Formats: sequence, C-alpha cells, structure tokens
Amino acid sequence: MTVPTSTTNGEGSDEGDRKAQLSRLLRLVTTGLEAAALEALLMRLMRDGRLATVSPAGDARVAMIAAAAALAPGDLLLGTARDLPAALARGLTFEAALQQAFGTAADTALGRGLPGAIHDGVLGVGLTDGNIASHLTHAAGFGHAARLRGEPRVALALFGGAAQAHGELHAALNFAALYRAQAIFVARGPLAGELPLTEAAPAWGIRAVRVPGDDGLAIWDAVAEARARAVAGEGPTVVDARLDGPLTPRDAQALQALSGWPPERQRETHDRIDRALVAARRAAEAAPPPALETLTEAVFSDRPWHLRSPE
Amino acid sequence: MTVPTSTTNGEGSDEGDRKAQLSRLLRLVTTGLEAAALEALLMRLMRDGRLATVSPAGDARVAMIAAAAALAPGDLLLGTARDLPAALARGLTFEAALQQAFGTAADTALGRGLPGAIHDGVLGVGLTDGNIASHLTHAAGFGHAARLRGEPRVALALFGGAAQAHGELHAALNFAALYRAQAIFVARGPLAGELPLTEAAPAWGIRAVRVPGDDGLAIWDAVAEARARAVAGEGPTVVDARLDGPLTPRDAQALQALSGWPPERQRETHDRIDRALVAARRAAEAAPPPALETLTEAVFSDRPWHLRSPE
Amino acid sequence: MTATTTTAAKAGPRTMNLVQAVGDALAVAMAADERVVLLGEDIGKFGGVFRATAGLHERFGADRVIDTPLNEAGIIGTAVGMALYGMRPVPEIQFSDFIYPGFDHIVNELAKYRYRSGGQFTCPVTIRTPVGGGIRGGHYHSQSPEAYFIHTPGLKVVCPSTPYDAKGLLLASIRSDDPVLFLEPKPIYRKAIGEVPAGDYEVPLGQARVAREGDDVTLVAWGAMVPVCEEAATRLSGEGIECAVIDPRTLWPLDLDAITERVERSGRCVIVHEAPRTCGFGAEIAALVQERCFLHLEAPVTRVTGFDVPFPHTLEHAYLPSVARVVDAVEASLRY
Amino acid sequence: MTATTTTAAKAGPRTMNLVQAVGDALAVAMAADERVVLLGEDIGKFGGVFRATAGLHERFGADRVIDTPLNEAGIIGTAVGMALYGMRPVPEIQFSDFIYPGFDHIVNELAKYRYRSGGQFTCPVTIRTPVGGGIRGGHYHSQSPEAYFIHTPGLKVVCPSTPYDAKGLLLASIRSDDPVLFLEPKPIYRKAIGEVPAGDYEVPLGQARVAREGDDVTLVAWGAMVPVCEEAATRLSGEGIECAVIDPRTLWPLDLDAITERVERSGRCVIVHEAPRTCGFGAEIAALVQERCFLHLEAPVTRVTGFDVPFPHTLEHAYLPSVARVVDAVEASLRY
Ligand SMILES: Cc1ncc(C[n+]2csc(CCOP(=O)(O)OP(=O)(O)O)c2C)c(N)n1
Ligand SMILES: Cc1ncc(C[n+]2csc(CCOP(=O)(O)OP(=O)(O)O)c2C)c(N)n1
Ligand SMILES: [Mg+2]
Ligand SMILES: [Mg+2]
Repeated sequence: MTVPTSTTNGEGSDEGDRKAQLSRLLRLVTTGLEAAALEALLMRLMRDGRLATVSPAGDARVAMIAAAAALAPGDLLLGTARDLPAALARGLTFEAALQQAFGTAADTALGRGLPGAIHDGVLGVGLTDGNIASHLTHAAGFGHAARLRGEPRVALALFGGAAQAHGELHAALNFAALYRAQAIFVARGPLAGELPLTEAAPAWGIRAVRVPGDDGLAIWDAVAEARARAVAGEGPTVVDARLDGPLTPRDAQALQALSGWPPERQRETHDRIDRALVAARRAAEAAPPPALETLTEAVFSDRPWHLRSPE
Repeated sequence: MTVPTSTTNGEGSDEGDRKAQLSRLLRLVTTGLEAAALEALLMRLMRDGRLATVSPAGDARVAMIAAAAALAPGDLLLGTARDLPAALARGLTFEAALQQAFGTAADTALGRGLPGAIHDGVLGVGLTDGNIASHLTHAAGFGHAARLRGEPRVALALFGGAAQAHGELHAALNFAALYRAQAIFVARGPLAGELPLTEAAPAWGIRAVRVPGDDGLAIWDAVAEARARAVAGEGPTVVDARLDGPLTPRDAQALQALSGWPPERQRETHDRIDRALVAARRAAEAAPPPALETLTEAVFSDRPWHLRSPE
Repeated sequence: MTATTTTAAKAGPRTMNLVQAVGDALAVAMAADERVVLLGEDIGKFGGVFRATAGLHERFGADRVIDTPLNEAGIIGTAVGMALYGMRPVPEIQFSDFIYPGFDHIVNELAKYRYRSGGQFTCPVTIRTPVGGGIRGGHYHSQSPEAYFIHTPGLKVVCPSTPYDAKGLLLASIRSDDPVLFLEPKPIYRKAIGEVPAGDYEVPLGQARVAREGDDVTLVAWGAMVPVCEEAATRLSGEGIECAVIDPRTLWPLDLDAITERVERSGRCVIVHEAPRTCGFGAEIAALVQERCFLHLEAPVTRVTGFDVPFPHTLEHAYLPSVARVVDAVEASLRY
Repeated sequence: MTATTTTAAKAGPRTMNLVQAVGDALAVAMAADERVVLLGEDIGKFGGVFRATAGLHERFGADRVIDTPLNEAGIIGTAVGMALYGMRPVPEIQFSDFIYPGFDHIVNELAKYRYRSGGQFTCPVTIRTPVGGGIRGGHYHSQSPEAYFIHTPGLKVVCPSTPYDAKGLLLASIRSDDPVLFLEPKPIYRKAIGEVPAGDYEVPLGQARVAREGDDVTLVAWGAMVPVCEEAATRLSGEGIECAVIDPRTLWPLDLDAITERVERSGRCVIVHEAPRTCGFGAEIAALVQERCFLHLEAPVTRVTGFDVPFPHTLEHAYLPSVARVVDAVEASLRY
C-alpha cells in the first residue's frame, strides 16, 4: 500500500481557483479566531469556577477546523470535548457552545456533558467527554453502514496521540479497512514520541497520509480527498495531521500573501467575535438549569416505572 | 527496526554440534508423536461424549513444541487449551494431561478447566480456555517484571491468527516493546489471510522474525535467540511461526537425513507412547471427581463466610 | 422435531426449538427491514457456533450477515456506529463470557448515547449472546452476566425461556429504539421446544409470563432455570404445595407487578438464578419484593443461585440450582 | 492542614486528607517491599491527576512508579502478568469510569486465576481507582462501579471513608494475596481529614467500622456517603432519633454481622449509595438483611441511592443522595 503525503495544496491557476482558495483561507482563519476566542473565554470561566473542566484545543485547532471544513451535510463528526473548534467549523453557534458549557436548559443535550462535549443531531456532531478512543470504532461502523446503504456520507473521527495506544484504534482501523468503511480518522495535537501513523498503518491495511498539523489548507485537501475516495468505495484513510514542532500560522500567512487581509477587516472580525461572544455568554448566564424532571428523561425511548422524577 | 528472518538453522560443523542437533531433532519428533497420539485419544474421547470440547493443535503442534523447547526452567509458558503440545514439551506427563482432561480430583487445577487448559505451577504452564488473547498482555507484564527484577526469566505466549485482530495484541506488543519486557510472542497455526507479523510489527516498535511453521529447529533457534536477547535487555520479539501452506515434516526428514532413525527405534517409540497413554487413561478413568467441598475452595487465600460448602 | 422451511412456514405455526426460533426471528426481521444487519464471529458462512444464523448468509448475503474479526470491542463499537447511521444492527457475541472486551462500549457508549445527547442520538442495537451453564463449558462458556447489564442504566435486558417468547421478544427487541441485551439460554437452546407462529409477531418488552399459577409460594426464574422451577413445582404439587412460576422474560425493566401480585397472595417468594448469588438480579428482586410486600410476607424472600465462585467445570452441577435445591428452598420457606 | 514530610513523619501521627493517606500508604508499602510497583496513566513525573502518587516517582524511580500508555486493558493485563511473576503491582485507573476497557482482565483473568489454577497461581493485584460524583465530572468522571466487582467472585472490594482507614486498608490490600479493587471516594479526597499514624499499620479486610451507634435506625453507607449519613444522623439526633452509621469499609466480603447485630436492635435499616439503585450493592445488603433479620424488622429495608440514569452533569446534586433524602428515608422507616 502506498502512503503518499498530501501535496495537493491548491495549485489552481485561474482566477476562480484563486477566489476559492481565498474564501477557504478566510474560513479557516476566521473560524480559528472564533475558536481561539471561545476557548479563551471558556478557560477564563473555568478558572473562575464558573464551569467544569474545559479541554483546550490549543494549536490542534487548525487541524480540527480544516478537517471538519472538508465534510458535507449528512456526514458525522466525532471527537472528544477537546475538538470543540471542529463543531464551530460545522456551524455550531457561540450561543449553543455556551449553553452547552454552562449546561443550561437551552442546551440541546439537556446539560449533560462537560464543556465542549457537544452533541448536535442537526449538525451531525458528537464529541465525548468519556473514553478518548471509543468513537474511532463508532466511525468505522457508521462508515461501514454508509457503504452498505450506498450513500455518499462519511464519518470523521478526530483523536489525539494517546488514543494511538488504545485497543480501540486497533479495532477501528482494522474493521474500517476490512469493510471499506466510509470513514476518515484524523490525528491532531502534538506528535509526542508516537510513531507517525503512516508508518504504523500497514498493520491495519489502511491508507494513511501525513500532513503538517499547521497547514489547514493541506489538511482540508487531504480530508477532502479521503472523503472522495471513501465515497467512491476506495476505503478509509488515516490522516496524521499532528504537529511535530511549534506552529507556524501558515494559513494566515497564505491569506496575507494572497489578498493582503487588510487590518480594518481583521479588526472588524475581532469585534464581531467579541460582540457575539458577549451576547452568547449573556444568554447562557440568563438561562435556567434543566428542569428537575429531565433527570430521568431520555434514558429510554419510553419511561418505565422505575424512572420516576426526583421530587 | 530490522526484521530479519531467522536462518540460523544449526549449521554446526563438528561432531558435538551434530550430536546436539540430533538430540534436539529427536526431542522435537518424539514430542510431536506424543502430542499427536494424545490429541487423537482426546478427540476420540470427546466424540464418544466422555470429554468436554477438545481444541486440537493439528499441524501447529510443531511450532508449539519447538517454542516451548527453547524455554528454561523458571520461564512461564502461556497459551490456550489448543497449546497442549507445548505443555508436553515442558514436561507435562500423559497422566497429568488426562487427569486434567477428565477433570478429576488428581488434576492439579481441581478439575476446573476444559481439556488442554493446563495450569501447572511447577512446570510454569498456564493455558486458558477463555479469551484467546488476554495472556499476551500477561506475558508482557511477566516479562516486564523479570526485567525490573533483573532475573534471567522470560514469558512466552503462544497465539493463533484470530488473536491478531484483538485489542490485547495491540496492548501487549506495545507495552512489551516500551518496557523491554523479557517476553516472546509466538504466532502458530495457519496463516489465513492475516498480515505476517513481520510486516505489522513496526506499529508497535517490536522486533519480529518469521520462521516456517513446519521447521521446528528453526523455530527453536528463533525462540532461543529471542530469549537470549530478551534476557540481555534487548527487548521482546514476535516470532511468526505460522504455516502458509501444507506442512512438510521437515524435522522428521532432517532426523532421517542425519541419522537414519531406524524403523525399530521408531516402533519402540510408538509402542512406548501407546502403553503410556493406555496407563494414563486408566489412571484418569479410575480417579474420582474433585470432592464437593472443593467447589468453594481456592476462590481467595482465605475462606470468607459467604463461601460455604455445597451440601 | 421437524422444522419446515421458512417459505413454507407462512402456512401456520411450526414446532421448533429455541435456537431455531431465534433464527426464525432474525430472518423475519431482516426480510421486513433492510436496516437490520447481523455481525459477529463465524456467524456468516459457518452459521454460528450454535447455528442460530444458519442459512441467513446464503439468503441475505455477506453485507447483511457480516463475519467479523475476533474483536468484541470492534463488534459492539461498530454496531453503535451503524446504529448512529440509522441501521438496526444485531451483533452476536459468541459466548456471553466473551462480552467483556466490549463492556466499555456497552456500559459507557451504547447505554449512554441517548442520555448524553439529550435524546438526539439513539442506538437501537440488539446484542444477542448465549448465557448459562451445565453444558460442560467451564469458566468461559457458561456464565450468566445479566446483573452487570441490569445495573447499567440505559439498557434493556431480555432472556426468553420458550421458543415462542424467543422469537417474539427478539423481534420486539430489534424494533425497539433502545439498546437491548438479548440473553439466550443456551442450555435449553435445543431442549426448549414448542409451537412458534409463522411470520411476524412481537412479544412486548416489560411483560412477565406466568408459567404456572399457585398460591403457596411464588417462584421467580428466567432462562434455563424456568424448566427447573417448573419441574420443582410439579414435584411439589404432588405433595399438595402449589407454586406460581413467574418468568419475567424482560429482566429489566422488570414486570414487578406480576410478581408482587402473587407474593401478596402467597406471602412467600423464592428467586432462582444461575449467576453467582452476591449482587445478582435475585438480590434486586428480593429487595423490591420486601419493599413492596413487606406486610404480606410470611418468610424472608430467599434465593437459590449459583455459588460465589467462578463457574466450575467438573462440579458444574453442584454449582447450578437443581430441582432438589428449589424444592428444599420452597419447603424451607413454608416451614419458616 | 499541615502535612509534614515522610521522613519527619516517623515521629508520630499526622493530620492529613484521604488522598494524602493513600500516598502515604503507597510510600510505606513500597519502602517495605520491593515487589510493590505502581503503574498507570500520568502517575509518574506528573504525580497523578489527583496527586495520589506525588513524590513517589522521585523517591522510587521510573521502574517502580511506571507511566503507562493510555490503555486500561494493558495496564490491568500487565499487572496480572507482573503478579504471576511474584510482584505486587498496584495499578491506578485514573477514573473508575475508564476501568471498563480493562473489565475483561478484571472479571475473567484477575478474579479467576487462582480458582482456575486450583490455587497454583495467585494474582495479588490491588487496583486503585477514584469513584464518586458531585465534583462536576459528568458521566465519565463520577461513576460508582462497586456492584460490578462485588458480583464477580474472586475479587475483594474496599472503599474507605477516612484517611486512617484509607492508609490501613490500602496497606492490607497490597499485602493480601487476593486481588483487591480499592475504590477511593474522590469527592472526599480532600474533605476527609484526620489523624493518620506514621509508618506501618493495617486495617484488616472484612471488618466494618461503626461510625456512630444508635438504636432507632441502622444506616449503612460507604465512601462519600458516610459523611452524608453522619450529618443526617446528627440532624436526626436533634429530633431525638438515634441512628447507627455502619461503614463496611470492605464492601466484599461484607462484615454482615456488624449490620445485622444492629438491625436486630433497631428493626429498621436504610442503605445509602451513590450508584444507580437497580442491582446496586444496596440490593444485596437489603436481601441479606431481610434474610437474616426477618423477624426483627419493623419496616422494609429501604435504599437511598442514585437514580437509574447515567450520571448527569448539571443535575448531579439532584441525582446524588443528600442529607435531606436520608433524613426523609429514616423518618419514613420510623413511620412505617
Ligand atoms: C479510555 C480513557 N482513559 C483515560 C481517560 C482520561 N483522559 C482524558 S484526556 C487524557 C489524555 C489524552 O491524551 P491526548 O493524547 O492528549 O489526547 P487528546 O486529549 O489530545 O485527545 C486522559 C488520560 C479517558 N478520557 N479515556
Ligand atoms: C475473546 C474471545 N472471543 C471469542 C472466543 C471463542 N473462540 C474460541 S477459539 C476461536 C477462534 C480462534 O481462532 P484461531 O485463529 O484459530 O486461534 P486459535 O484457536 O488457533 O488459537 C473463538 C472465536 C474466545 N475464546 N475468546
Ligand atoms: Mg496530548
Ligand atoms: Mg485458526
């Protein structure tokens, strides 16, 4: 099996391509700013004792956002609470993020997860605050089902370096490859001594590509290609988008080089983000906690006798 | 990491070497005959409804015996009930094997395992009738402990192709390599579409060698070398001794070529085996089942109030 | 028994054994709903070690009767993923003794996905797995793990004891939008024989079956312990002692009323199960019955169970509840 | 509180919290016996997420305080192998919520190795893991899994509620030749403060602690529910109702006599635990108490427990037993 490194870094030659490139870079960079601002706010609220444990994405947010950006509606994004930036890239609003973080009655998941553990059935996002690797197997199964049903949907699972050691990874990559699951596995975060997955992948017979963790456009392209292949029945891909050194803000640099993102536009963006965050925070702080009787709701599709409400 | 294939097939040039070679071949071949005869008897008894499920070793017995032959006293041999031939190679008697298979009062494990699931604390043998891969992790831990204690002991775990898919393998090889555990993992049985472990091994950073599954002497050498390396602090080894085609009786052929194992000696051996098996079977059939009160014994080191005897 | 073919079956009820009824239910479910897929070790071409899926691979193909690698976490984990897609996967775990490598997926993912997402994601997975001993299976082919799953909020747990119930409950389980642990009593896979309607029907989850009425003592048992209790009841009836035998069928959520109604009349309750006694499901039933029927009880609720030891091999029949042990317990309750 | 250093400690008892007592026990055990090794995620240089192993890596080195990859099956499975070698490994599972990937090793290997080998192989492994909620941990950092382990023959299960017991029981557990699940009540890791003797001592396994005597109602609780019951008892005492509070400390094998002796006097028993009610350890205690004390009971044995739902986040304090709920249950028992 060949394990090429992605190099399709958008070499389009005409004006249309340039525009597309520009809009993609703009999306990556602005979503990155939104995610960074949200993370800073959540961390502040956690330190003030207002929120439970927050898992910051840090520099991994570049990969999270770019990977999610390559998905289509109907795809499923899985990850851990740390992957909140990917949910933003799929359309999660600041307000939804803050209602979830505060666990209010307005949270679509009824205030049941730690900050960042977004579950959104409409956007197709499931981020867990539990086992850091179980969702890899879920992605394999979702992608297997998609192939069986012959539908152009994929599952994408984000994961960190520690998950590489877990038995779940062994199961997920093996099952996914065996059944040509329409699944994509994206490693993000620091490469802290683990073997790059391009080198480990032969064990599972899965296609693997490696992309610099700070090159959002390259990650987007690699995931888009993986998606196209998966949907075409060519099987799953592991994209190793981990950073093995300090981050270079490549997307921002590319944006500058391409368009000269003017400072006033930048300022506008920052202002818009700040205002939106303030409003979102206000809404979440004003929202009540979930009603007591929700404690015993949504355990099952029905409500058997033993699930009375607390008084 | 280099993954050489073992070629040290005993090229000794002087008479001493020839003698050693001969005695090793004789041991492999006669233990093979013993194991085959025992297996045939157990299978017959199972078909007659006299025994519970027997897991036959079949052609994998060559690798089981050769691997076990390379161990030293104090080492621990782990495997599944299928690996019974390896226990014979470590010194298990026919009688002990039959007492165990019949689950009598004379079984050292109190009649608690399925046929072949030998547990012998003196010989250092633990063969499970349960999860076909859990003992891989145990071997990693035993070998880790040996290194920590600075003692020249190893654990050897035999396993089949199906275990390659299990999360236990991922954990065991990863932990073993990381801690330079004094452990050896030997794959035996048919290679039925799985990737040879020499090709998969980089995922775990473990040394791997591949040896033909019907070349007992080569397997013995490969395990002996793995043992020497492990004890020298050079880490664990996976020996892939699976058969990827029909078996050639290489050891018997080599024995013939070297010495011309005379037919009368062969007949003697067969007769000795038959007589020993008959006697062992008689002893086991004459033995009573374990006493009723043993049902609640050896659950703990003590016997708490809730573990009364059955009436 | 003579089992007719599936197509001929449309004609009327057939006599079959419990494992055939399981296979029949799977065929009906798969024919009715494309989203139903089976997955497990050796369930395809080979038809499963107990032949529960025999013929289904030929009929429905390798994409719907999926042979998997030996990896229970992978089997259950991918089933969760398939369910998130909208399928109705029915994984088989070859022996319930080997379900534990997938335990994390069951208790932390399958059981919690609906709750943790506030009802947005559901996991209609039905895990089929054989339970029970007395078949010379030793530690690892004999266990009865129901209590682990009953203790886990978010799971429904089913265990039939007749072919009729096996088929009807399995169809109801597969169609339920909740995760179900469907525990099949393998000691009576072939011994339990009965009439099974052709085609489609469901036995609703959460309703007990009264295998026998009787006002002296109320026996509660499931799976392979039901025929043991029935035999004990027959024997006791010869001595003029009439026992009710309640088979909850759905272990959780339990049809508690079916039990308490009868205990209110009998004042005596004996629970029988194969699993080790301590923290077994018998403890929960005992706790509930004494909470609800306290003023009616003439004797403590007692339990006839497996011992608190790993499942043995040679001594398995000393371990398992027997007719004699059930009879003794009933008599002890009456003497109290 | 001011905790003196380990060497200075030789002088006399120190005031410390529960997690410090755990660390103290580990240091004592490791100093006394070279075979004791610790392993787990982030327990080495980092000292563990709750700081239980803080300072031990520096003192005993990386070979005895072993940082592992994130793989609970690997952690517990290799601990079993180390024990087979003759070591006394003490694995830490960072949160008991993450113990399930290692569940197969616990229930099928660790618990059964002695039995299946007829006593030839033993596994003196002590698995330390934090349990309990109310610390804003959500589904996966709050669970109380004791019932799963109590139901598994071959395991001893311990859960201290004071620093003194934490140290003494952990030392006894590590030296026991049996596998022990050592459940540490993390909600009171820092809140439970008390005097702890310097150096070596053991609290024997299998003996309850009577936290309070009282003849009106017998309360049974462990871990973080002990202080809840003590507070309820204090409040009730103000109304003239005297409750005993029994802390089994070793959950299994249970010191049943300590409970039944008092229930024979009080006729009333209320069990309090964090885990979901159904098939929780409370069910077993209720079943045992009504079996043993039937003629003494004035009211049903009742339970104040978590709800049968996955552990929630925002509503965790509605889920958990509170002083008010315990008081209500005691009063209901007295009114019965
Ligand atoms: C199975 C499991 N074990 C332990 C934990 C506790 N835990 C949460 S995050 C973490 C470290 C994760 O490592 P990393 O490689 O940084 O992954 P990331 O957090 O970036 O996803 C640990 C041990 C967990 N969530 N799941
Ligand atoms: C974890 C686990 N799952 C399922 C089983 C049931 N089982 C016993 S043997 C077997 C097949 C084993 O495959 P193979 O590759 O032939 O290994 P071998 O029997 O040669 O060791 C299965 C599925 C088991 N023992 N352990
Ligand atoms: Mg990390
Ligand atoms: Mg095989």
